[in-house]
Amino acid sequence: MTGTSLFHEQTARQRIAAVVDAGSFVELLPPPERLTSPYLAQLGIPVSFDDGIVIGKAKIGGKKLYIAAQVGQFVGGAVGEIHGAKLTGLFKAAARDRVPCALVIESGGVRLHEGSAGEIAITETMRAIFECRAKKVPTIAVIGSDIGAYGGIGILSTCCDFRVMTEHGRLGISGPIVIEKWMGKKAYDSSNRALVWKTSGGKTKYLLGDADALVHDDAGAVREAIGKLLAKSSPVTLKNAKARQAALAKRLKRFGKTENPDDVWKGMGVRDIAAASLASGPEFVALAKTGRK
Amino acid sequence: MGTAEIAVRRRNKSERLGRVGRLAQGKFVSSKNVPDLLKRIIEPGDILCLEGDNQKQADFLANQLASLDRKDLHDIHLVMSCITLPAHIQLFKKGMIRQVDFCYAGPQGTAVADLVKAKKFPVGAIHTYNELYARYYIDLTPRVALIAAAKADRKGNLFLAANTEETPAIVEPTAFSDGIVFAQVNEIVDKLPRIDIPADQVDFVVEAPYPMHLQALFTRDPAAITDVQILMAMVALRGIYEKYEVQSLNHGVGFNTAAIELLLPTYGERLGLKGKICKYWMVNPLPTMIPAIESGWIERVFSVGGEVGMERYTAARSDVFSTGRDGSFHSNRAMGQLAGHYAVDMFIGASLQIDVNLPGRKLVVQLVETFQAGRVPTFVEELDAQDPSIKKALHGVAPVMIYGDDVTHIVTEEGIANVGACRSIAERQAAIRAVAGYTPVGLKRKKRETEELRRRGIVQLPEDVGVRPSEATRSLLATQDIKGLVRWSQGLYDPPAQFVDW
Amino acid sequence: MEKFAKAFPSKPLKNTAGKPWALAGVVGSGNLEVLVERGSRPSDAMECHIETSIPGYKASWLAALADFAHHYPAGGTKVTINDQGAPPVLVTLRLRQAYDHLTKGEK
Amino acid sequence: MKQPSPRALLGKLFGGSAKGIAVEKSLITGYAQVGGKAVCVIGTCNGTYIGNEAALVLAAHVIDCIERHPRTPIVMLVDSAGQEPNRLDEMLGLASYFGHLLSCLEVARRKGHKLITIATGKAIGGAFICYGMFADRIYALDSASVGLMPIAAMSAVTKIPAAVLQKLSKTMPSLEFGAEPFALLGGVEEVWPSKGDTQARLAKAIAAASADDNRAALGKKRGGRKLALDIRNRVLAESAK
Repeated sequence: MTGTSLFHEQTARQRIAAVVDAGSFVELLPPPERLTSPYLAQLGIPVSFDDGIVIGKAKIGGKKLYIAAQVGQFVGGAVGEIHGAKLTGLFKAAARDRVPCALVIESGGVRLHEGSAGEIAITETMRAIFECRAKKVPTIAVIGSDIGAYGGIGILSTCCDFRVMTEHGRLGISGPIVIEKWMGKKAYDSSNRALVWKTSGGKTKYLLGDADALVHDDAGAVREAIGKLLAKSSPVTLKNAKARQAALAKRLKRFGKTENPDDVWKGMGVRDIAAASLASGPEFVALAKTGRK
Repeated sequence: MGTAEIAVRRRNKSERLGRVGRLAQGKFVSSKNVPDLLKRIIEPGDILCLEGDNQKQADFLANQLASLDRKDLHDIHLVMSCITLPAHIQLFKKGMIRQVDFCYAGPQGTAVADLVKAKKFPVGAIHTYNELYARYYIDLTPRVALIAAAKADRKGNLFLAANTEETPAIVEPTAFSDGIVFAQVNEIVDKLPRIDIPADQVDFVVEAPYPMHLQALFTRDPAAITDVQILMAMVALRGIYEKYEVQSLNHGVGFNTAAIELLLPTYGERLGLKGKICKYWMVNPLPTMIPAIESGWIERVFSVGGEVGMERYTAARSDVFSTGRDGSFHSNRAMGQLAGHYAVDMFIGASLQIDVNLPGRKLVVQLVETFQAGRVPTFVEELDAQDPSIKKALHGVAPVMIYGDDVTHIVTEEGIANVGACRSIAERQAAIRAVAGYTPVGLKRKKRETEELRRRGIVQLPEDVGVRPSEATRSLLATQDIKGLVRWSQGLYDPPAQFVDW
Repeated sequence: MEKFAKAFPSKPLKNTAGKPWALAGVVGSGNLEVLVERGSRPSDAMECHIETSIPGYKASWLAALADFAHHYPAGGTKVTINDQGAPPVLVTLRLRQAYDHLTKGEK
Repeated sequence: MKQPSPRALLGKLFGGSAKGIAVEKSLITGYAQVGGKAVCVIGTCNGTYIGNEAALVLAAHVIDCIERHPRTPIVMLVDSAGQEPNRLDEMLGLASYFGHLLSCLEVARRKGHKLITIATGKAIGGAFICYGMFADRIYALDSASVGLMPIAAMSAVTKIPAAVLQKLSKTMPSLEFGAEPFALLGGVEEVWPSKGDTQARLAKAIAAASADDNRAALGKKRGGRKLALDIRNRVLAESAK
């Protein structure tokens, strides 16, 4: 009878609470520690007790995992020194304990107000992610918000074993406004939201194979997707790297000059663009599957 | 004497038409000849009506008019509903206007305020829509009316499509007193879907080089509805709609009322109110009403105008909406305003334009948050402008005046003040303070006074009407985004591009 | 930024067990976070610390917090708020949410 | 400071062996010698912008090195203004192309290739993140422009007056742009004088490189990034409880 809580509308804390087993979340460096950004304080910008990222231990279906969620409303979920150090520490703990780690992303990348500190922190986290992967400890990025995964965090998300997306999630490096400024409104009209989502949204990323799952905009669906991936990993091997090289080269050759995302969709086997556009995540997955047959 | 005067008007019209010469072929004018034609059919001292309300605008004709010089066009008495376009401002800047009678300044509010300051805005009066339309029949009858229609046929009959709006209210008084009616149309076709204005009442037609300006004014994206607005909507539903069993209503256009519409199939259903309230509506085809319509809440809707993207939906729901023989939506601003004033139990909205001396017992409910964006308090002791009527006209959301007396109830997130039941001005002020939250007005409230008003039911807090604020979350809405509305409509709603992110 | 602190008389918290802290809201445009912690002294006062990005509304803040302290037994708690321009109604709403989490556990 | 031509720079770094390095469309790939030992070289020059195509070219060379020259150190040269803002590249997954380049480098690292970066020109934004900052050890020439962005650009985006940022950068080197402040954060191991003997320094750097990420510790020691290491360690300690 009532509507549902949409994953993309939830706060970081609500997302974690809704995704993990009830009562299983133990926060690390919780708000009473008051680890707030000295940079923002100096600049006269409001600070937050968690510096825009909630980290901790939890369980999904009884299985242990480390989990982090970024707070997109707080400075765009951007990574500063403390935020980044919490994230690096969490992945390093995951590698040490051989416990899977999931990151619920909502970030535009580096927090400009903290300069290069956030940039370095992102690359330190990448190194920690690959520490996990060397030990076959699964790392999972969840991208399910309009803010999405951009800048350095967009790149970081592609370092994880798996990406779970919803149709609301966006994955990229440069945002539409930056690209519009660079290329002009004719090449990319950032106010054309349909084009923006077809360029960087979950559906296109799923079709191309950059998202491993496309699920309902709902914490239960995200939970289920993470649960399925906890026992899997995507090994970093020469064989896999070569296969990926070939796949990415093929993608570029095939679609490198394709202007309209709809044509990419058609090329990937989507027949009814209008229906696919309106479809929910799982409906889209089904449509894409029948199209490929 | 009387017959002589009428003969003068008729002769004058034929003189004007005579001056047109080859600028028109019968009724049809090519777009490049429009400026010259306007010069020949408009005379100094004319009452000139420019069609344009908050949705539909005869923008091509307005632009052509604004391209003229003062020597060609001056001493005009402009009558129009909404000053909406930059072209309208140009007419004043060029000094063409001797007097203006209008209703609302809308998006040009700041520009109008500047004109007022520069003493270039000679206001006759600010009207409600119906006052203005009524005066078109009596003392503000246009000599020339520049209007907008969707299509014309080869005879000059006009089809107005979904946005009938105020066209009939302008054409009839003009055509029946020897005025000139000049229509811009999006296209000229052999056969119209239906005739809304007979060719007999139309003097000139131009196929405009671009389609008329049409604002998607009433589309509210559910994604932008806040928890606070949902709380207010719950309070209003229980404390007003349910309490007074409101059957017919005139809904304002805002996120607050959109929240109410989206709560009907969820919260309203849970309260068992379906079939008991909200059956008849005077409101435009609001996309946020789709879930309530689809769940069978709404019997009938009459509208003053259409809404971009709702064409297929309204055509498919002809039991609920007015449709023509061609099967497409029909609206009428003048009749809608009348219905809205005489045929409903309640008006509710954030900014209400209300005729005084309402007939019978009506509820007039002001639905406002105590603070607007940027912490601007909604409640003020007194309006701070020199000319309150202009100030009120310019504001999208007029500040609530503590001394105002049209309103029966004020609903905020803090509760309901039944100001209509107050026995004195002092009591009324205390009631408003009680629901004015932490605004400067609200801070002046006295605990004992509020408690006394609560005891008498004049002030009701959320808990007094059975609303738990912790329940007020977006998950209560029937849908949380535009895409959800499309799904509710079974694909019949085509939202404008700026609302589409899929 | 404007910073101020004040303690408001409030009946002591009813249950003394349960979570040591609770947080509601996020710091973002037009929003705020409220951290409520147990173990503040004295037990018949709600101690409040506010940092807000919009100065000049101290009277509204104090009135909203005083009302809350009056309506709910929140004595012995410390309330710390990071605000980025939330309307007062949201202050009350978040306070209530954090208070509910603190006294009744998970939402 | 006038930048030397790509060829001149390669000559300075690799002497005569630089002839084994190709420069095409501002992308550098090849093999050379440092201190008499073979190295693989990838990189960018002319401050170019890079995209999907460039990432594939560099990744292909890393794969080639792993397959044909086991355990040969990989020297990464960085002179790129960043990723080119481009809708088509974004649509096809620019982040994935960059992520793939990083994965290839990780494969190399695990197979015993040492990874050394020299920021030679612009080392900015995504182009620095997508390979250069992934090295075992990162060095910068003193003429290089290293960092997130210059203060003027930061001011334009954040709307904070440049003067305020300038003043703060005196106590917060993270806000300052350049190789030296970046080194204070631990992001660069050592800044090399452009005029010095870079070949000898590079040989030493390769010999000394190890795969542990020492940057947070360096940042704390040098005082430019005082919080990162401690906070990371607190997460590690508290998660172990």
